[in-house]
Amino acid sequence: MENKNRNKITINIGPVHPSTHGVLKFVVEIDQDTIKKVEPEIGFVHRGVEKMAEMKYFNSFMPIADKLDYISALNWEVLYATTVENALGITVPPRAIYIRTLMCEMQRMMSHLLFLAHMGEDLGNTTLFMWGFRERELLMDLTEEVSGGRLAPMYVSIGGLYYDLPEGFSERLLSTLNIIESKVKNEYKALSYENGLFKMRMVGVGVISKEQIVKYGITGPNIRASGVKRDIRKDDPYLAYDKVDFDVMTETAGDCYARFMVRVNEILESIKIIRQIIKDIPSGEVKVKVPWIFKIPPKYTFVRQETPRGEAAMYMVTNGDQKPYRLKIRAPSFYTIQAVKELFVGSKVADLVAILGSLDPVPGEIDR
Amino acid sequence: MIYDFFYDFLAAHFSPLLSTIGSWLIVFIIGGLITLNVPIFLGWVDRKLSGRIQARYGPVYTGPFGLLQNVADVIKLMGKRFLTNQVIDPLIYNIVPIAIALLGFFMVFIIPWGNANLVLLYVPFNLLFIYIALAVSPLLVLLAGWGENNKYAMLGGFRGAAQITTYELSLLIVFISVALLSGSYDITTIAAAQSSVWYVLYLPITLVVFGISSLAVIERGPFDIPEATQELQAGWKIEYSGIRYGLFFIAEYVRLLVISMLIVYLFFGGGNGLFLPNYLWFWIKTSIVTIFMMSLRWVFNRPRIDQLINIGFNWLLPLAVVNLLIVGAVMFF
Amino acid sequence: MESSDTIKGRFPTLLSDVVSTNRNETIILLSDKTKLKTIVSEIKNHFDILFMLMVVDRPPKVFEMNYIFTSYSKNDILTLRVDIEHDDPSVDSISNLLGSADWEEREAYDMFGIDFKGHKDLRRVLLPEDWPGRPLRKDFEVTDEVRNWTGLDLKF
Amino acid sequence: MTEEIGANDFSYPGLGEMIFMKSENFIQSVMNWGRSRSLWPLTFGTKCCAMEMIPFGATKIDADRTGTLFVGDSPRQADLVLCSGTISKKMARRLLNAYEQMASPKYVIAVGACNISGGLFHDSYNSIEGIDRIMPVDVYIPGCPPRPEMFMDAVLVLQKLIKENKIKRYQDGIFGHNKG
Repeated sequence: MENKNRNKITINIGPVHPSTHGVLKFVVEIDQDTIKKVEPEIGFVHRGVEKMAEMKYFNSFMPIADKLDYISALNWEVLYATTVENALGITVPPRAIYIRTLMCEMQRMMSHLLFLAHMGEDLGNTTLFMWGFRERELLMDLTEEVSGGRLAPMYVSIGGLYYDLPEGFSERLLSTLNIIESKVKNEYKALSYENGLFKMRMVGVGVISKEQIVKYGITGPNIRASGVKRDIRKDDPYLAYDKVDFDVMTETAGDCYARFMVRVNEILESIKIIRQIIKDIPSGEVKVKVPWIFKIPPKYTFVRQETPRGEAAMYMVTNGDQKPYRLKIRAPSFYTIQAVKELFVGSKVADLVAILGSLDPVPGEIDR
Repeated sequence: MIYDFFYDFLAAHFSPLLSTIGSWLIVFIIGGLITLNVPIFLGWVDRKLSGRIQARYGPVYTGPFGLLQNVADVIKLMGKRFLTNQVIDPLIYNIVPIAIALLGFFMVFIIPWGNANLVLLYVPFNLLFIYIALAVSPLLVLLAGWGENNKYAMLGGFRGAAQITTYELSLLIVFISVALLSGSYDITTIAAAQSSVWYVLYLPITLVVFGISSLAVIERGPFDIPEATQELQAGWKIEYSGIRYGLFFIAEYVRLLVISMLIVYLFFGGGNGLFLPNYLWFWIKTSIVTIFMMSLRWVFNRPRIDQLINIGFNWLLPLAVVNLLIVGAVMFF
Repeated sequence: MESSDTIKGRFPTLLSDVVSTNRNETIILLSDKTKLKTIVSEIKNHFDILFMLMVVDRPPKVFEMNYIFTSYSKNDILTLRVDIEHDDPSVDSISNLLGSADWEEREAYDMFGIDFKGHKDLRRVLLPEDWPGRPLRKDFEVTDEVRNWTGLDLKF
Repeated sequence: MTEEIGANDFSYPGLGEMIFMKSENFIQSVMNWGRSRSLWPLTFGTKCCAMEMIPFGATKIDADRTGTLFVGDSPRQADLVLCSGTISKKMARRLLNAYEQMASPKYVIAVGACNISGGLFHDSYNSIEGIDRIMPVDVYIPGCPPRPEMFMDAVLVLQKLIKENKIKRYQDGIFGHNKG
């Protein structure tokens, strides 16, 4: 018994690994197949976004805000635009607010569909992966139709939107929503959340307790899966979320399966929101005229919103210059990924993949 | 028996020694060609099938219907430079892919191809020989994981050894129950014994046990845990590049085909059927079974290794044993 | 904002009010950085998590530390602002009180070189350990030399 | 002067040399055909472009049509680096490592503005301004991020380059990779 470490192996998972969702690295100490210790390592796509914000005009930062979380780019565009608008003290026309809400929800659906697809891929089911992308492509095409871009739309401008919605967009969107709703309710059900093998891998794995949530400051769907009913959209409404009727989806178990189901339900809930918005979208302008280069007086501006990954926030310090003095970005995944130190311990190597996938981290926003 | 056919043909013209050598040579060449072509063709079927399931096309541009796609893959793999880390065990590292490919060749050699006469070399008890060829693989997997000197490979090797060892037990018991029912370890005799009733009606549970165990033994389908791409990148194959990696495809697809043929022989009456000739029936059944076994990979996710071993020891093995006991009791009384 | 009033009521000499323009936000200013842990352990009774930690470099005098606290049950946001000297950038770590401060403090150490006393694992988090410079300080210039460096000589 | 000895002599290829040359050309073209038709990528995705690389392999574009099979395995089995996304200074060493672990012949596609010139993050302190500073690149895909169709286009261009033996690194020798 003097050589206790004889069975321990240290393996590096990442940064280039099929299932780390980008470039994350975990130094994992395993005993046989059980994980004993995890040390996450981040920063592989650190681009110095906060420094670049200090170097750029307010408007010029928008494409970079796009690429913070490249899976839900529009949410971050809206967040950044709202921050600057609040600092400037301008109000956005109601039509623009409604369209922003609509686009945010579309982006949320795309992000969650990508999550479902990746969950399938992580567990070795390539078909779920492909099908998830098939449905995501439909929404991608609509985003492209609206904005001209697929992943980085650059649709939201400071003061509103760059363009109005195209002709006949709402009909196409509604028919797409019907397709996605039926696919999620039927095909995905058979392949994933009612499938025995799928449940075997997901149920009871990687349970996040309420203490861990508070300890690491996790937000978003991950805590709603643990029974914490917290959603900025409902609790502290922004955009047009106080004018639509929707439920905050919660589960109680807190395991991978609950996190999967929260996202599935949120897709259906987003469909509900979009249908309401299309019904009572007001007409009018979509943009207030804001000059390209402007100055903001010394001010502290704080805005938080709910992105598909949790509560994102921007704290902007201005000093009367044409550029922000400091822009601090709160990326929800940055806090979520800290929790793996506890979540992975005691599970198998195969569970690492499932748990990490169900947390839905995005290295782009973790590293900024 | 193709060997005997060629021997008789050659013996009419040449001396016995020469015709022995000659017919061995011919049989080896035929077997080698089949071994090489099975993965090329089945790999194409696999890629097309996965494409169709996943709402894509699969290979299209290389050759008609993409048929030459895997030929291109083989040519590319042959043209790759040999590259590995510096601390491998060269003997073990190099022997494993060759041994695995040779086992595939061995199975091609002794399995009847739809007819008692269409076998390259007749050996008695060929069911047992095929079992041996399937069951020796945990050793090779473990050796590969060791010889590559890579932690991922070693984890994959351990996983593979555990998984295959678990499932080849139930596989053996399935073979024994079928042999008990038919009174023979010869594949064609077993098939011929089902001329009136297929064994799938007697032993439906055994068929399920066989299907799951065989997929686990050949590391195919949802049970590709030792080489799980998303967890271990390529598991015990991780350090192999070039044609050494290509040799694993031979093993994968030949064993898949052999498993499908065994299902037809043991449970679906081999070539027995109405109206159509024997070999046609056999190949129709084999195609259906092969495509079914292939498509399992694309609709299920893979379980965890401990779950798989639990299922193997707690469910499949007892089921197989109970089935064996029932068959034995029925045959005895 | 009863909770922030309670906190201010407990430490009337240390804390002073700053007007905030943001919705739901209360900003309180802490005059003595050595009392940070005391204040934070009081804040912890009212707020759940450290939402974010913003460091503002205001040369030549101070680093302005903004600790933003929120909770899961209410919408209130509390910003605790404390200035630390530019020459001696050190402050008590609160990572053993609030777990989410762990990486935030490492990031502040990474980007500004602020020394968090009592942090059990104060390493760089985003940049490699041997990366030269503290990039988010105002005196850090993105020169051609920095941009052209490929980083191939970095240790792992 | 030594190399000019015999310059004026009458010389012609012998029969063996002709057979050898012909067969060399033939083998080379067959190898190049096989290589061009079977480009298994190492999906080195770090950022946004990686999110467009996945649709390239998924249903709508379907990389498998051209034989670009996403085996997703280790670098040992890959032929093509699809380097998509910003490469930071911390990542550069790892990218080079992955490239060095691949068996020759190996090809590189630099995806997106960040990998061509630094793109949006060209003035950042922590990004590499184009990966051709650290490794050879065969095909560049512009865009920020490029559409999935452009990945397909790049693969087709690379196939053409390989088929016509235009990759300079691998032009010599009977198997065409003496320099790799």
